[in-house]
Amino acid sequence: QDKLTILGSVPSLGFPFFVHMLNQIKAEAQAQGVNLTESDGQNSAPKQTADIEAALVQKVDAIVISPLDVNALAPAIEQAIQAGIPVVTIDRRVDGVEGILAHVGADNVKGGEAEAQAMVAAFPNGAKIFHLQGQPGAGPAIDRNKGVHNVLDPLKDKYQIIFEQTANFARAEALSVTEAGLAANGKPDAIICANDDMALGAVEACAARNFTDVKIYGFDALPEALVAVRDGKLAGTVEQFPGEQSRTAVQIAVAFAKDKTEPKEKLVLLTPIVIGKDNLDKAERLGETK
Amino acid sequence: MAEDAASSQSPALLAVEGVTKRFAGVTALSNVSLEVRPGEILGLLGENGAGKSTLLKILSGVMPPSSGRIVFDGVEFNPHNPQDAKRLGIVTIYQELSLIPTLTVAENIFIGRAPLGPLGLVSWRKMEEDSRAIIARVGLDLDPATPVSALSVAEQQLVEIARALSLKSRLIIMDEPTSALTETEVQKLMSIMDRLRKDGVAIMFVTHRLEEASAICDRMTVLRDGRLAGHLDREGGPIKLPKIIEKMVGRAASELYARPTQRDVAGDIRLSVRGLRTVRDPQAPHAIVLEGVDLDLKAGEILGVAGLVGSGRTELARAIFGADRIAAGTIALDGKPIAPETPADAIRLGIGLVPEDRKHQAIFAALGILTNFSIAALGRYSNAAGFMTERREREALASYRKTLSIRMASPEQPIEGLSGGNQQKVILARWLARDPKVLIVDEPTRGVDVGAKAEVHQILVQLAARGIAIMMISSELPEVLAVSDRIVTMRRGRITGEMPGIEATEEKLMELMALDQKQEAIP
Amino acid sequence: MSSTTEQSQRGGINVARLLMSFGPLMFLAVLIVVFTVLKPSFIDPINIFNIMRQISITGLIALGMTFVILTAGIDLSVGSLLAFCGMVAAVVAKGGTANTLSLSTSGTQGYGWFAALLAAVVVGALAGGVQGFAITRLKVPPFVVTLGGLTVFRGLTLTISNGGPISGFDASMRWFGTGLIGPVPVPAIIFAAAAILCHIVLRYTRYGRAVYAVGGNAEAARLSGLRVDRILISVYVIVGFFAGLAAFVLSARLNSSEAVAGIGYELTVISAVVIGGTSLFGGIGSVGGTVVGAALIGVLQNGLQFNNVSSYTQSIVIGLILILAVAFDRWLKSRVRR
Amino acid sequence: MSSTTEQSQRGGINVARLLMSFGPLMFLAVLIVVFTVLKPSFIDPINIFNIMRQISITGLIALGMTFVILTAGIDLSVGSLLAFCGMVAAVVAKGGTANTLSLSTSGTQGYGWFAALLAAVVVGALAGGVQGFAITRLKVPPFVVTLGGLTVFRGLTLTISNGGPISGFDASMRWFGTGLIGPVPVPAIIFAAAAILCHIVLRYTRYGRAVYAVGGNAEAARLSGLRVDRILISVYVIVGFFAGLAAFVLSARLNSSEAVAGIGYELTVISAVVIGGTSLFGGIGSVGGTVVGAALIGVLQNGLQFNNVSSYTQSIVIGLILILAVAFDRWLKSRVRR
Ligand SMILES: Nc1ncnc2c1ncn2[C@@H]1O[C@H](COP(=O)(O)OP(=O)(O)OP(=O)(O)O)[C@@H](O)[C@H]1O
Ligand SMILES: Nc1ncnc2c1ncn2[C@@H]1O[C@H](COP(=O)(O)OP(=O)(O)OP(=O)(O)O)[C@@H](O)[C@H]1O
Ligand SMILES: [Mg+2]
Ligand SMILES: [Mg+2]
Repeated sequence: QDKLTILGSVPSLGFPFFVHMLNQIKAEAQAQGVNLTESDGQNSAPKQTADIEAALVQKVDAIVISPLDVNALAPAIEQAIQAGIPVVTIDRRVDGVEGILAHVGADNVKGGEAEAQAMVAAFPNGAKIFHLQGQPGAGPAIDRNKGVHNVLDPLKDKYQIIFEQTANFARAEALSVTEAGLAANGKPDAIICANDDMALGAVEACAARNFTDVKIYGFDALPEALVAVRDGKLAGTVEQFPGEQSRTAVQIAVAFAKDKTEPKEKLVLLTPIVIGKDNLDKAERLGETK
Repeated sequence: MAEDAASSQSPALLAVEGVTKRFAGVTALSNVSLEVRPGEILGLLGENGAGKSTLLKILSGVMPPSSGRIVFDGVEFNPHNPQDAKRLGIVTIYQELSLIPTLTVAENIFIGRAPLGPLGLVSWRKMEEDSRAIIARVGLDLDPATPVSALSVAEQQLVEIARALSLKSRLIIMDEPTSALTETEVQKLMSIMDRLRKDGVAIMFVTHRLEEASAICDRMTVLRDGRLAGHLDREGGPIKLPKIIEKMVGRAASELYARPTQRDVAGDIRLSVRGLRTVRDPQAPHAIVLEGVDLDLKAGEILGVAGLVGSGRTELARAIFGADRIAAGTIALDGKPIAPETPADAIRLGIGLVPEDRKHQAIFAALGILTNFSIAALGRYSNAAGFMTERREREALASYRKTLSIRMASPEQPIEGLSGGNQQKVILARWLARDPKVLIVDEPTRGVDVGAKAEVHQILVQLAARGIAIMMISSELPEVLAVSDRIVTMRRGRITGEMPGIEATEEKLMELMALDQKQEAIP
Repeated sequence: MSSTTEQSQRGGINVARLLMSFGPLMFLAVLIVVFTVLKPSFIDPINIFNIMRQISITGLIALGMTFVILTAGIDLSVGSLLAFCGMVAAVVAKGGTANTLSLSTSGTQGYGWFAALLAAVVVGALAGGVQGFAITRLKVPPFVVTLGGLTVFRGLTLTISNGGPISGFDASMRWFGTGLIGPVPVPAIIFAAAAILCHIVLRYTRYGRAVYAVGGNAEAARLSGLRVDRILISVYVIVGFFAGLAAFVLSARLNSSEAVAGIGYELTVISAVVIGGTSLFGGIGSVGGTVVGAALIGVLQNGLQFNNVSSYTQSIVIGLILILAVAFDRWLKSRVRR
Repeated sequence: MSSTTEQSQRGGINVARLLMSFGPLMFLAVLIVVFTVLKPSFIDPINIFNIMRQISITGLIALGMTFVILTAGIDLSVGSLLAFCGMVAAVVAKGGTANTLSLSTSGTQGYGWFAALLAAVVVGALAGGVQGFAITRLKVPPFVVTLGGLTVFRGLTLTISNGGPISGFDASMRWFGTGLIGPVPVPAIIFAAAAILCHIVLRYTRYGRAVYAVGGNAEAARLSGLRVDRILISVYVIVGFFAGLAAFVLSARLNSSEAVAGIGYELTVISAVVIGGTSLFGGIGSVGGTVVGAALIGVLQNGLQFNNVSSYTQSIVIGLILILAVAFDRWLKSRVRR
């Protein structure tokens, strides 16, 4: 009867990254002994907004959300706060809304910067680079792209992006886009990808041409990517600790909902790191690989 | 049961026993019985909506009867689909043509039974060669690789007949096979039917052209309002028309095709066409184009246009109406030159056209009768703000329903539920509602029963009396002779002759229509 | 016309008969009952208004799509066009492409909500007109033209905004997305008003008759003197107009115009229309049906979410129910008619 | 039938006339020339084979879709069905849903490529058959049934795999995606063989002609004694089969079956068919046209990427060229006498 209920909302369960995030929210909710209402934004801001509205009608006790778009979800989050429901955001930070209980995140721009810096470190003498971007217009795609360019644009002379295309976060598209890039430009030194799926697609394209020494960087540190890093197929992947973010967020939300415990920090920022062969043990999901 | 059943010489091939068919609200057939014997032609007659097509559809497996029994060749027969009927040798020519417009003539003829070459693959060459021979039997000479959508209605009807004749059959069911045909083709079909009869094939034949029926049928079964009205036998000579009509309508027959009393034909020239030529459509290269037509149409006159299939009559009508592109020539209305580029232009100028292909060019099958009726006169039944004034619209329809005696359930009923003749009357009403200066009617009584046909003729005469200039295209010469004040004949996109209606006879017209073409001997 | 229309034609409205004669409506009623039994708070006015607000965006476009599909056409570009018009509205409202991100009510350099609304609907209508022109004059099938439009408008949207969103509108504009009149959300009122208007146009005007006729038989319509090309162009203008209006409402609701807005909407919108009984082959259908179709989809989504059904299972259930709702309708019709 | 077919009917193939008579083909030729001039390496065999490999997946489904659209039907479920079949193939190939994640060539517990292939195509064909059954027996329009299928199959796929991919197949299976026969990629060979087979079936068998007849006028086809329902069901079985085959090839090529595979493929596939001249109203079209349509889309995408055109501009250009290619075809047809 008195069991609390929280809403856990992620942008899209079509992506393994968010499946993991929701799974972690679920696990932590169970550990904390609260009910969880799940929400899948289905890659649509109106859908995620609608889910929040439905949760408000049901009077959930707290909301843990990874917003699909920080601007578009702001009104819904505002509405929740006005209804007196504590909101904790994960992963992407919503600016300009007063009264968000806490934010737990690792900035995608920072992640993109880390990814590019790892590449720079691997090629101190400069490199020819392919860059595979995410879905045009999508929040993470914009931020990660920004991070990569923040690092590489000042180093234009040494690090040239000779081929830059979107592959919509999809493996099959990454494969054909990379194929086209390889045919047009020959072998690059490195390929920077805005997520692991695209990186794994690029791996297949390079393998088909026997370009096994191209350094390919992914993003999200999915188990499959970790295996590829271990096997030397990927040079690295960016770890943003989505599991830790999720669990921390749930802890903060539940603590407040139970007895108004204010979080120690309003802003918990985890620094994204690039997982390579040497620091595989830092990866959150290494346990899921066999 | 039939009163003359005792006179049967041979056992019946097909016996229909007490068949009833109900649709929602309508009983289309009620306890109908009849027999067909091998080697005979049975005419099935009745007014529009009498239930003829319904009966034939039941026999062909298109729909099941509500009750009753059918016996074919001594065995009870319950077809579930057209294929079941086909397998027993029952071949049907449907009233609403059942060709597939996107396929070629050859493929339509060989649908489901294309000749196979080596490897079991379809042999297109053989299919086209064979179909050329098959359509030649009905007097059609065109490239079998032509898609059916490029054929005129008459040609489609011939293709359909040819296909039916090429199938192995014991019973051929023909639902108004001649409605779009002219004399020559009809003669050819009759002789083929005659030969089939001699070969022992049974034929059921539906037509609204009673002369035809009288000439060829051995016996007739007449339906009235879904009930059996009686059977007629050819005792020695052909069955007389008045006898048929009496059975059909249930009262003594008034004279058919009574020539309207000679009227004063107003003198002013309404429509004047000079040197009209049309553009050849690349999509239909074999279509006839007009080769320079000169024509005058006076106010208050009915001008009959006669011609063989493919003579260009329809082209002429469409060109005047702005439906086809004109290459050269002038058209003047009341002395002022006009150049309608679209039907909308022509309509605004006061020209109306009842097209020949009702199904594809005139009706909105799924829409209600009311919408079908008022569509060409939306301006009349709407106010300045663009809202329909439905009450006036309904009143107008109700009055035409009465004057044209349209049989329908309600103004909302989809028009596809009406019998063909009644659909035609709705289309006529559509144009009457516009009160045009010039009305072109292309095959106005195609599929219309005798009674209604006479009504349509009366309507045309009344319209002419009101000063409307009427151009009537018809493949039925008796009809042309009956109502026209003046008749022109066409052939190959040209006018080949003209004469006053009183002087015209079928022979004279035939001669002009066929002009340089030798009258082919009936095979 | 679908049975809903036929009923209303008869004058008296018999609720039971109406329900019985139109499968999707009956399904809608059953769903509402089931969801309410499962969780009584489902019929809280707040939730009902939520649902109304949720269906209003795709619902508005579905109204326009009804016109298009009645002419046997289709418009796949609506989702992209929504994003495009939304971006145009944002640029006008904010007076530039800069994403100031401020959620405050400032926005002094912009041209205000009215200019933004006007820009959205005019651009939408124009874009629709251009597509209609390509369909009638270049004789390219609607499917191809609007599929081209789908990618072109998305590309233009991304180009305008350089990929990012444009956010932060002033309160007067936001009212159109988040405001209430009495207890009723403004988007729901806009949708209801638009639906009534469309119903009247289709059912009681000359123009509406012409739309049905063109869809029923284009050749017969031409030979009856209708300007078929103009009518065809007009329906694409109408759906474009509604895409623009929906874009304005959506931007106001989310306080943001996104370049990725409306992805996949074409299918949701077309489903609402088709589930509502409008035939993809033209000539048959009604606005009432479309509203029911949109409501059915909205209630299903909300109700399943409300009961915390897992997202994967939701997909399966929604797909099956949509098919069943239409199958049931066919069954009802085949029983009543024949 | 499109002109390509008609040409072959006459026997002799006159390249110039063929080009002149079919707009999309001419556009394809022009595009290849333009891209080659811009960057001569565009016609390196390596790139040509890339393109062939790329179009083979959607191309295979487009072959099946040609059958469906010829009957005036549509199948929106193909993208989801592809993901579903791919997941089934992966489960069979790996002997379970456990995501072993290894990208290596091990995979000893599985049932091998043949069982995986068989499972994919059988499941695809069955799923298609079920949809065909709903279309013919429940009388639900294909659009609704397959839209339901679109969400149902996606939900099932996500449920099977819990959202994640299943990766790592053995070399014998991967050969179907990455192998070469001589210099030619295996997927391209599979696609070519399937296209030839489909062409022969549609053009030279009674079954194929019956498909055209049903699409040309279903009622007339029924009156002519064809088993319309069976033919309709069969085309959905065929497109399902091809979705399964494409799923197998895609999984082999990516070394992974993903739950998110094939999103939005329905539009790409239908575009290929429609750009290839097949009418959405049925009865008109050809396999040759579909192959050209698929190639046109593939060449456009590859060529623009090859020249590193920005993705925003790509969208705009692709949309416009597709419309123009078809507009040009209409113009040719209206001008040239057949
Ligand atoms: N599918 C149907 N649904 C409802 N009523 C129908 C249907 N088909 C026919 N009818 C009705 O059944 C009656 C008989 O129609 P039928 O087509 O058999 O007449 P017909 O004798 O062939 O007339 P015509 O000479 O005009 O072709 C008509 O009243 C018609 O309205
Ligand atoms: N829509 C069309 N498309 C292509 N060809 C057509 C079309 N309509 C008619 N034709 C062709 O044009 C020729 C003339 O047909 P038209 O209909 O003008 O002649 P008609 O004298 O009215 O004869 P009928 O109507 O009895 O066939 C015919 O050979 C026919 O094949
Ligand atoms: Mg009849
Ligand atoms: Mg004619």
